[in-house]
Amino acid sequence: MQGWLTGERLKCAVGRGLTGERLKRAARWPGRAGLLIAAVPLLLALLGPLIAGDAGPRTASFTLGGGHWLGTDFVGRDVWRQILLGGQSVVLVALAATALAYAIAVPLGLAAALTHRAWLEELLMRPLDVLLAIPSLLLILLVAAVFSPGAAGLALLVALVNIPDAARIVRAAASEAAARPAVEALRMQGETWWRTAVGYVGRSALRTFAADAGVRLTGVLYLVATAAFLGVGVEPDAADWAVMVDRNRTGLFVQPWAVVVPALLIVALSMGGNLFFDALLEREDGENRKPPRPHPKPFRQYFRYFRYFRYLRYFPRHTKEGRR
Amino acid sequence: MSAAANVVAEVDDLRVEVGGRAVVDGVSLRVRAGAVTALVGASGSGKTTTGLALLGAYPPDARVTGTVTVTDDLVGHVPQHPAAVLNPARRAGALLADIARTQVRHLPRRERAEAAEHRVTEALSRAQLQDGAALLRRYPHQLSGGQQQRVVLAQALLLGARVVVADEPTTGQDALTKRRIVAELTSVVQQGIGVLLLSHDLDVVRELADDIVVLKGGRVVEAGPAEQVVSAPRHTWTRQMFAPQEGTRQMFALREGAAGAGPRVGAAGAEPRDGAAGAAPREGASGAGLRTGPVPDPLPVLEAPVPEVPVLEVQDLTAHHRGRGSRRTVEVLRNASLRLQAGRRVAAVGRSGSGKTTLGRCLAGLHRTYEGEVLLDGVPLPRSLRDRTPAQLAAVQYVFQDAQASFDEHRTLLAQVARTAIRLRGAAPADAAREAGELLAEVGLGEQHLHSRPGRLSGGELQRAALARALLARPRVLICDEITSGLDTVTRRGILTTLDRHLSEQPDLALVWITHDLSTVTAADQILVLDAGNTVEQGPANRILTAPRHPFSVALVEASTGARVTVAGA
Amino acid sequence: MTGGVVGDSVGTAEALGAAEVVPSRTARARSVPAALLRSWLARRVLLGVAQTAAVVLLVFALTEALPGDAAVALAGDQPDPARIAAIRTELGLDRPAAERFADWVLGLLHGDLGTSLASGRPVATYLADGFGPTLLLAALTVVLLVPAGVGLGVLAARRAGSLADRLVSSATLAVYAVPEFALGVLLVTLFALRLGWLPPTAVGFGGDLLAHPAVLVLPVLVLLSRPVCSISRLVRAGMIDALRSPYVRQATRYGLSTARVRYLHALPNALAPAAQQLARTVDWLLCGVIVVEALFVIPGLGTVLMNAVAERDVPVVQGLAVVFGVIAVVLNLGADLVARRLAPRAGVAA
Amino acid sequence: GTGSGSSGSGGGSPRRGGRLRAAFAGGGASETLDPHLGNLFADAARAKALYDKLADCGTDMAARPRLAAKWEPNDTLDRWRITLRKATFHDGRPVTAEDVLYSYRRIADPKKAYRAKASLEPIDLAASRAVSPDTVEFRLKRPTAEFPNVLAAFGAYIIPKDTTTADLAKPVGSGPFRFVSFAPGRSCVVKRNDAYWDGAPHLDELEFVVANEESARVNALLGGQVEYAHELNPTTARAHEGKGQIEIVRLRNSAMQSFAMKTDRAPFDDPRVREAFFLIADRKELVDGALSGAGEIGNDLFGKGYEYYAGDLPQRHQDLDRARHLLKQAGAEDLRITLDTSPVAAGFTEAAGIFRDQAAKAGVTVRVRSGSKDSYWSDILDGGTLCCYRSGAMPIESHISQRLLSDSTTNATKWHHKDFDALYQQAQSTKDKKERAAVYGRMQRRLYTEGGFLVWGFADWIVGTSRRVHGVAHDAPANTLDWARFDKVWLA
Ligand SMILES: Nc1ncnc2c1ncn2[C@@H]1O[C@H](COP(=O)(O)OP(=O)(O)OP(=O)(O)O)[C@@H](O)[C@H]1O
Ligand SMILES: Nc1ncnc2c1ncn2[C@@H]1O[C@H](COP(=O)(O)OP(=O)(O)OP(=O)(O)O)[C@@H](O)[C@H]1O
Ligand SMILES: [Mg+2]
Ligand SMILES: [Mg+2]
Repeated sequence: MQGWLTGERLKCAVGRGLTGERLKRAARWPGRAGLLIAAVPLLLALLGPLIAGDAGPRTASFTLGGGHWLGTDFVGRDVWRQILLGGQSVVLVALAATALAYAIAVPLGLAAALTHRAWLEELLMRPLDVLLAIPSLLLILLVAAVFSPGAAGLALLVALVNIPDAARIVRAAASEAAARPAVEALRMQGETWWRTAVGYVGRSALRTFAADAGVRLTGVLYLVATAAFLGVGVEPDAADWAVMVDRNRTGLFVQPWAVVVPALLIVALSMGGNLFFDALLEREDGENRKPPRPHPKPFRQYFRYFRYFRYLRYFPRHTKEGRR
Repeated sequence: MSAAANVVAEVDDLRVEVGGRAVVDGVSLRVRAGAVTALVGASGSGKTTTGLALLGAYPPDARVTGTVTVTDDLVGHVPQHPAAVLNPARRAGALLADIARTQVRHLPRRERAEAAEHRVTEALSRAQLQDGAALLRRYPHQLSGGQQQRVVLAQALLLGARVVVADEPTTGQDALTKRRIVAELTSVVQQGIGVLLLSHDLDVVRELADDIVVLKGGRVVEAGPAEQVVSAPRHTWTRQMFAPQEGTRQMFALREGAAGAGPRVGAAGAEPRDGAAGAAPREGASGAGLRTGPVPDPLPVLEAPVPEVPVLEVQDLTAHHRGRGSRRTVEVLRNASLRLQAGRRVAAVGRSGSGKTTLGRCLAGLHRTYEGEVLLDGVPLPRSLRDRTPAQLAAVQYVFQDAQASFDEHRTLLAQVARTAIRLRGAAPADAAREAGELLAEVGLGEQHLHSRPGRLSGGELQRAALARALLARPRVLICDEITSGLDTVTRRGILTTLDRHLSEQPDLALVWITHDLSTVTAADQILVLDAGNTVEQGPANRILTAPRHPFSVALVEASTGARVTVAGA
Repeated sequence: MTGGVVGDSVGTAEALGAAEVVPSRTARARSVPAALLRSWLARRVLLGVAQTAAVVLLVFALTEALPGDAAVALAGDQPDPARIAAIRTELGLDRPAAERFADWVLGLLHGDLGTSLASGRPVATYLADGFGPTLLLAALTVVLLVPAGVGLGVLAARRAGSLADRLVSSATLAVYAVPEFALGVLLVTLFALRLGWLPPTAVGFGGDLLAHPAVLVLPVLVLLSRPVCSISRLVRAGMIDALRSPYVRQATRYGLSTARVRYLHALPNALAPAAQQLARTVDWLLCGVIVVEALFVIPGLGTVLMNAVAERDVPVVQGLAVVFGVIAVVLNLGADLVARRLAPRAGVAA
Repeated sequence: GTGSGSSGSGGGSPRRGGRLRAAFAGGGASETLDPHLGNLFADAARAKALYDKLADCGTDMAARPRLAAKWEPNDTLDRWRITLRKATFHDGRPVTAEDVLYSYRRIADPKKAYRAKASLEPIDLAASRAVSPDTVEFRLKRPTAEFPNVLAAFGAYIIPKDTTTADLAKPVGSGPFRFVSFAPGRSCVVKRNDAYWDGAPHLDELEFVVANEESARVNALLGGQVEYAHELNPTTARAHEGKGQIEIVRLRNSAMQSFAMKTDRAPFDDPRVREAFFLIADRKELVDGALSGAGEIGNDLFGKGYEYYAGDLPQRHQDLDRARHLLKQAGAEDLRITLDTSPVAAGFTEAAGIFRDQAAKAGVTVRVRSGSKDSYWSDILDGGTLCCYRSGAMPIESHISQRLLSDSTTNATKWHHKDFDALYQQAQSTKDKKERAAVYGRMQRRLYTEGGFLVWGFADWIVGTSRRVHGVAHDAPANTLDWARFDKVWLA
């Protein structure tokens, strides 16, 4: 048997122990970076209103200079001041709407995933499908016309628009975990529905929920802005980053800062937040991470890749390259 | 060929340290081509961890030192929990087909499909999956535990790797299948493949192993050629492990274990009666009621009238699998009936895939699609456990065949186990935790395990934890589905002792014991022999184990005892 | 020590007089899932019809509830009450809503979607004209979206936490967070106006976009910008767990090509949420890419809807509602089928 | 920078040939070619290419003869004789008095609701008749000195006799271009009518394309996909003006921008409150903010620079102290009021926000309510108390008759004053132009002091053209004769 010779030649020590700390350190910086990136918009949102000061006089719209270091916006207000003021509603309304959507979608989706009664699932999910089929814009238009909801109403509305979507994703993400023997065992223990559903099934699909919620939050921001333009919720000229991006876009080539700065803040918020949660989940299940050190594989494995040369050289199909 | 030239894998002074604890400590072993190296040892002694090292897999966050050398990048692996390596979203045959594809690349394109299929079929038959092709079209969850294991075994056999790590490759198999698998493994080894066998099944080890390495607490306590280790064990631990089986072949392990345990010892209380033989009942124990299905059975069906109401009664249970909204079904269990009195034990044995788990799951409320009745104290139990009251849930507890899959991988063991007491018995959290801790300690799980997540426990440890979780409910009917398959003889004896103690302390506890290990069923009051969903024989343990009547039972008993049995009444 | 010991003496199924058991079981095992699926499908299709009806009814109610009607919209900035009344009479809007709806439904049962209030042309022509460009855009986008979204998701998940992952995630998230409109304007400015590589809009090409593939590049890019992020993030989330699972490690260990392992063994476990998201995306692509249609002057269904709502052209809105309802039902059904297929154990729980 | 420049009418001698593509915001798939139905600028531009009216408005909104060669009233100003010029429809038939009567009767059909119906209301069409093939005599219901304005009304196009609605899908008009093809919501192609009475157009072909989004129109123009883009944003104009890529044409005084106060209800039933509001507005800030500077400030009167405009009234300025004082006098301190707005027109929501802030300085709390743009005009006609209002260019007389008389159909300020109505009648019965101007002056003074329209500005209408385009009029407000007049345009 010639195998050993190869083995001998490639004999290689696992040697140096690789510890968890190094992994943690590796996982730490993106988390920090995410937090840092998100911190800028968050701090601005939090502290901005405190240092915004009084509104100065308006000047012409979309101008630069004249004491406005980020220029003026579409109605001649100071962009910097609008930015200082505009984070709070973004963060509050969007977060509230997303949280609300999830607060309803998660139990709904989990209930649909966990039930064994087909009728219950249809009862929970099919009406939502009806909502899905109606363009959200039409819904918002209607509400804009019939009611005149304030910020809270807006959060509700935007949440409503997002529920069917989120519930479907929750359901899809949870359905595999919901059928695991572990769930049967939990039921056997008489575990409460919430602990089973949220504590186990939800926990298993947490990464998917986080990914969806993180992206959804950004979508919600702009939905709020669209709604504002249609007269729902915040005023159409409100100090709100998403509204600013939306309303100042006509001046993009005259006074780009009025669009670019709030857009960047939103990008930072979304990117930073998502990266942070990525890193957090990474650390959370650190013990499910890849093993510390892959097994030292014989060098021969790399010969495998030679087979790809076949395609370059137009070798006949039956070149000898079977695994063994 | 020198010994060195034969070595296909070598582990040298491997030390795996997790959280400051050396799980494997200085283990060295060699796997030679055409030979089987068996790694034996107590549950939790580090076998799986060592075996995984050959695959280059280590526990996360582990500190690893030592050398592992394998001559080939392909290593066959039959893991301890076969379900875990079967992709839930793909059909059972997906990986098999892909492995076969890689092996037929040299053929002209037209011939590949056929050649690949041929290889798969061959691997299936070698892995003793008769109905293989049909099973491969199912999803993993639609296979029984033993079938899953054989699919994974077929993968390893198909792979044709020169090194195979087989972690308990036969635990889920009935004696008949096991013998064939062992035979198959022998022929595989003869083709020059090196096998690292990690097993608790000393019969298999004895039959297969060329070298034996005995582990204890992560250290090698003894190693050497098989004959030497088996016949002249040097270490007390080895002796302990191999000794009791000699002669008795483990047949009365339970009884022996129970003998030392408590006053209510098996021999008297659990002495099986043979209704057919008309032996007088002892000490008024009426035993378990006995009814058989429609299968021709020369035995009289019923015993004398039973005075007490059985705690659990199953009448004409016909279980099938089906999807939603359709009447089309696959019957997997037909007309099973049994009566279980308080304090009694009934064992279900049979081929792998014969419906034992399905029976247990029907009782536990985990399988709803059946006809027939399941009565608890004469009251029908709701089909789904979701509709059962906490009292009903507590009364009927089921210990899962796949212990690993039945735990929440995110929570620590103690937290999970203790919930049973909190939810089903209304215990205060602190009391529940204390009680759970005690029970876990009793089954051999120490402090370091209590606060670990399930992923950090060995297969046997999880099995024991699952048992503790069910016991904590103080059930009246405890259904144990192969709970000793992952345990070494010593630990197994300990578990049986524990069970015995519970049986004696809780006179109303009745046991449904599902197993392939006939040596553990001797103490049962009644045995149910299942084949392909039919109850082929049902009767007192003693009678069935010594004088089985049905040809299938005969074969089963013969296969597990290795001795020929005279067929009573035949 | 071979199988000969137990050999033929084992009570096989035949010996038990149950010869038919094994074959019949397998035969049925194969047909059962198909039958189940069919009945599940049948139920869902029936429900789908009900859902579409509900959508149409709801949309009708919504449009009726909107302030103003076609007459008011037609009158525009000359809202002379007498004129509005005249238009109303002319269009038959003075009849009760229920009656108009019933008429429309009756027509629908004969395959007639009615005529537009605003122009008097058949609603079917509106749908037919708008559907072409919409379908083209949607198809192109999906064809690119699936490999891009899945590929990026898998790439990020492969080494979760690595620089590549962070880069992919950051880039897709950043693009997602830029509003479509701004992105469109930027792309047009760069590729059409500065570099002159591509036409800035599809103005003047009418419905015949396929003949000028260059005009589709930028719209499709803008359409891709957001779904790529949402899908790749979902795929990434699922893939991280899937790639770490024992079954994927087993497949890798057994020498399957990396791509095969990733895409055929790991991906199916990560795909269900992404499939839902994809269904939503296709729904969105087919029902309302208003911004892109406006920005690139592509007269698709989104534009038709916007105009019809603005004109309170109820028959057209209802015609669209039928289309949207059917699309949504079909897509949801498709996504649910995929989800069922990918989580086969779901639904058998007790 | 307008007026002069290479694209002005003085850009060298016209060149014949070429195809011009013009992008307009359109009406989507519901567009029709019926000239009497049109509502939008795109409709008007298309109709203008295919058809003619008897008269059209000049830059100062005075009526200019078109198909009518001349018009003569009788002494009482209630019978007008119109002489038609020699013109033919595209199919070669001459334009006759019968065609005129047919067209007007179609517009005035009581069962229909064509746009110009209200404008033609003064004509007694039953009594009017064709005197000869080229002479029509209109009998009016009352004296109407400004009757030519009626002939120039929006949508009063002349179509051939007996044209049915179905025929209008393939229009036959007398306009400078002949019909080629039409795809609703997408494009409309027309070609030169060599037999046009006003001289054949220079262009071979003209295509109207629809692009509802402003940036799409700009991009198409910049990318050379169209040569003419109608209705651009002021910011776009600023971005490209003088950069040499495209020409920006500002059509001054095209849209009156105002807030309309309902004078019949609290708090605006008190003239002091109305005056206070006049004084609250900082018009410069509004023009700079809401119109991005593209416009002129207003003086609470419609029609700056048009015929009869009372330009002698002093320009009003913001005077918060006096406003506060007036409010106090009227007992309207801490006034809370809702301002209706909607994205229906450019600058509306912006103006509302700015005015809200201005009013706050005078102690008035304004709540901005944004309504549906589709029903806005009808919603504000009777509802609310204060709203944003806008009007396109039209003669001052039309503005008064449509919006400020007791029986006006769109009286958004609820301005009901018998004496004011009488003044209007007086003007209409006054044959002498000077005298008439004096009456208009009195009416406007009244509106200036206590009217309901707070006219804060006049927006430019901005058009972008490719540098190859010449002959685009720079001084014609939207909807006037020279606006979108492609027969005078040529490509260099
Ligand atoms: N990832 C891990 N982290 C920490 N401890 C671990 C981990 N994996 C295993 N252990 C511990 O190491 C010991 C050995 O585990 P291993 O799985 O190798 O045992 P085993 O010999 O295979 O036992 P069994 O026969 O029960 O399967 C056990 O006590 C277990 O708790
Ligand atoms: N969902 C399913 N659909 C169809 N057949 C199934 C399904 N689940 C199990 N089966 C089949 O039912 C039979 C009985 O399975 P069960 O799990 O009860 O066997 P078992 O006796 O416990 O076997 P083992 O000893 O291998 O665990 C097997 O043949 C199995 O393949
Ligand atoms: Mg193990
Ligand atoms: Mg089983």
